Amino acid sequence: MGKLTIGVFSSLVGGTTLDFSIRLAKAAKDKGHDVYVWTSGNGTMLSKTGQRAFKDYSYLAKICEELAAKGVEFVACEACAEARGYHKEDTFSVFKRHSMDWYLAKCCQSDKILHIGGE
Amino acid sequence: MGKLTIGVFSSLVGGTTLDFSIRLAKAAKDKGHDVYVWTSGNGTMLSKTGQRAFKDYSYLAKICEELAAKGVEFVACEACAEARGYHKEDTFSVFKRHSMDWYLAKCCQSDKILHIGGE
Amino acid sequence: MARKLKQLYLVQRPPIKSENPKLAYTHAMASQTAEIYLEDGEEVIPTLAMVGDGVYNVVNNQQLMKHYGLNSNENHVQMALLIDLKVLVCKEDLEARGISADRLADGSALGADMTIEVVPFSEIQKEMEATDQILCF
Amino acid sequence: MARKLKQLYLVQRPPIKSENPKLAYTHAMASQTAEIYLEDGEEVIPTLAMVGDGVYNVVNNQQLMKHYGLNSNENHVQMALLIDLKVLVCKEDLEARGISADRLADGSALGADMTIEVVPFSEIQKEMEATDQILCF
Amino acid sequence: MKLGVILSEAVRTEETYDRLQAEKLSVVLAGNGIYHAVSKKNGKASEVLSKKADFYVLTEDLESRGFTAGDLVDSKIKPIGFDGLVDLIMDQHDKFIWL
Amino acid sequence: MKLGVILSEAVRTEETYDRLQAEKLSVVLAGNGIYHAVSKKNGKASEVLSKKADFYVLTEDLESRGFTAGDLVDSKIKPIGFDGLVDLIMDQHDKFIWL
Repeated sequence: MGKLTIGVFSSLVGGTTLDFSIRLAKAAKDKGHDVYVWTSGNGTMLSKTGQRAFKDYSYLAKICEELAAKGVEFVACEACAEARGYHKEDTFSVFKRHSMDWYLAKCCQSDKILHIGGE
Repeated sequence: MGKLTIGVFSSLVGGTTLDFSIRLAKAAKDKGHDVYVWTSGNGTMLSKTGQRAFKDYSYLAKICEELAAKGVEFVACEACAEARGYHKEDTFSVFKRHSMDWYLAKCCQSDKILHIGGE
Repeated sequence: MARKLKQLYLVQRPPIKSENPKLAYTHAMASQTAEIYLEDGEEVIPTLAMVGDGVYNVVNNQQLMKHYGLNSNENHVQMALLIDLKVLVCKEDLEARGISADRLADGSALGADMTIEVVPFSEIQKEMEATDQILCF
Repeated sequence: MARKLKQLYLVQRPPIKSENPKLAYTHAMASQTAEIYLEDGEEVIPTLAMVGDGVYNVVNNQQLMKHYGLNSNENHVQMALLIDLKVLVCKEDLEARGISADRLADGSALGADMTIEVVPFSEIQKEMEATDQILCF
Repeated sequence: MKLGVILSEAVRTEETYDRLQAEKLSVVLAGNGIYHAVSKKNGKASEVLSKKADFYVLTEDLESRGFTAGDLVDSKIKPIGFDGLVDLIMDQHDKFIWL
Repeated sequence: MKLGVILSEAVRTEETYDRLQAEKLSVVLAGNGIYHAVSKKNGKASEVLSKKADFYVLTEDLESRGFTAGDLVDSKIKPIGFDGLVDLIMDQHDKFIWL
């Protein structure tokens, strides 16, 4: 079994790139891999607490909690979050916040990465 | 002098579509037009309070306050904001929140509109 | 300045990448409730038109609920038909993508009388000219 | 598993539309401080490569501060040069856009010793093969 | 109709522009749309410019990306500011669209 | 190198894909990238499919957009789920990139 780091830099609300990332994380974890998820840029939306569960918008809080309970680590880019007005108290409980060097270090310690940029 | 409604549906943070919209609103107001700004979709980011003024990110709070003082109306789509976890208490003071019918009504009562979708 | 305002919602991009195509439907449908902000005699009359990759929004059998727990734009166009909005789809753009007319969203199961109208682009051009305002998504 | 990790940051899109090209620079620069999370013997060695419309990120004289009060990606690439990161730009893509070498960002005013290297795509292909990880922006 | 169009993308993701028809057509290159005004990809100007239309480029967005009026590939493209854009929208066209 | 590529856009906004070279190349069509697997624009399959590579399409994203395996324009495209994608990433390629 290996270590996988997923960096999610994109996703507009309304797109499913964040959904893709979390489903990939789940599938990897279910196969026994260690999984780390870094969100940066618009991806930090995932770390925002208090999102309403409309059927028109991705609502990933529950699956993130389940994955965190199984050991998946979630970290949001602190600067990207602050720039969006998401402060410490706005941060969804499964997320830690670090600076970008955390992502690079996790990449270094992983067997494989998938960096999702785009947009 | 006329009435202009600007609907801003896009902008990634990091893009300047919101900046474009606000500068257009300012130029129109300075010429004596009445101006209404509707934000929906990712554009509702503009209504989020507490954004840090980094030099790497658009920070439009000040210019919006100046325009509001001159009579420009700012309204954010309530559902789009809630879906992003931006609640009433997260809403920047110059913004009201309404449902989408407000935008259509303002369009009806305006001489010209610029609807900024894209993405 | 009481008026009946005609708006054309031109949907040019595929679903899901951005929420904007969906917002075309939800905003057009808001015409039903705009009266609370309107003066007597004012009315907003929206038409939806799908062009280019925008035609993908109205393909039927979108399983977005099954796989992602989300309403699809097929659901939204069905609702638009249910409240009697005019929905046009560009014939040339459907054909170019090999999408036959029987693959289009249908609101009849929900009780809609309206159906999607497949029209040549020239009809959409005419709508662009006749409408008061164009909103591109 | 202590290792010196080589990362290639491949910037394919123009500046400003999205913040992602900028995040390529800021993340690559974070290699300087990653040691607080690294074990002994581990190191991250980033290379930046601009291809396609990504070459627009390193055009000089970007007046984003003047017009929008924002740091430009020219500023970021200057900082990357200042901390001695390798920055490659695809020769064919510059030429295709008519951008001459004297129009490229220059870190020397900030005291950078490094300069942007204009290289054929074949060199960037070699970097893609030699690097451990590729991050596309 | 008198139609104004704003193009804001370096790589267009719609097909509408190519078939737009209007008696009077104005095209404003803003945001990353300005690259159509300065780039000669392999010696050829952008196809965007082949349309029969009046062309404008937003000076703020041109300069923000490191270019100036001297870089415009065709003298028919006129630099304007937000001030000029307001007049195009409010006074000189029936409808203005952002593609 | 053994390289895996994920394409997620209906209209591509990068030029990298066309010139990618690898001894082993796999291409996964996900998100709006699935349209390259089902569309025959004017009778022609997407140029994306002309690359010498193994092609996959993410079943969840195909079906979410109203298409099924029966709509694939070329039998060389294999439907996979997230489970299969994990194996492609972790076991079968050196590097995996999202263009």
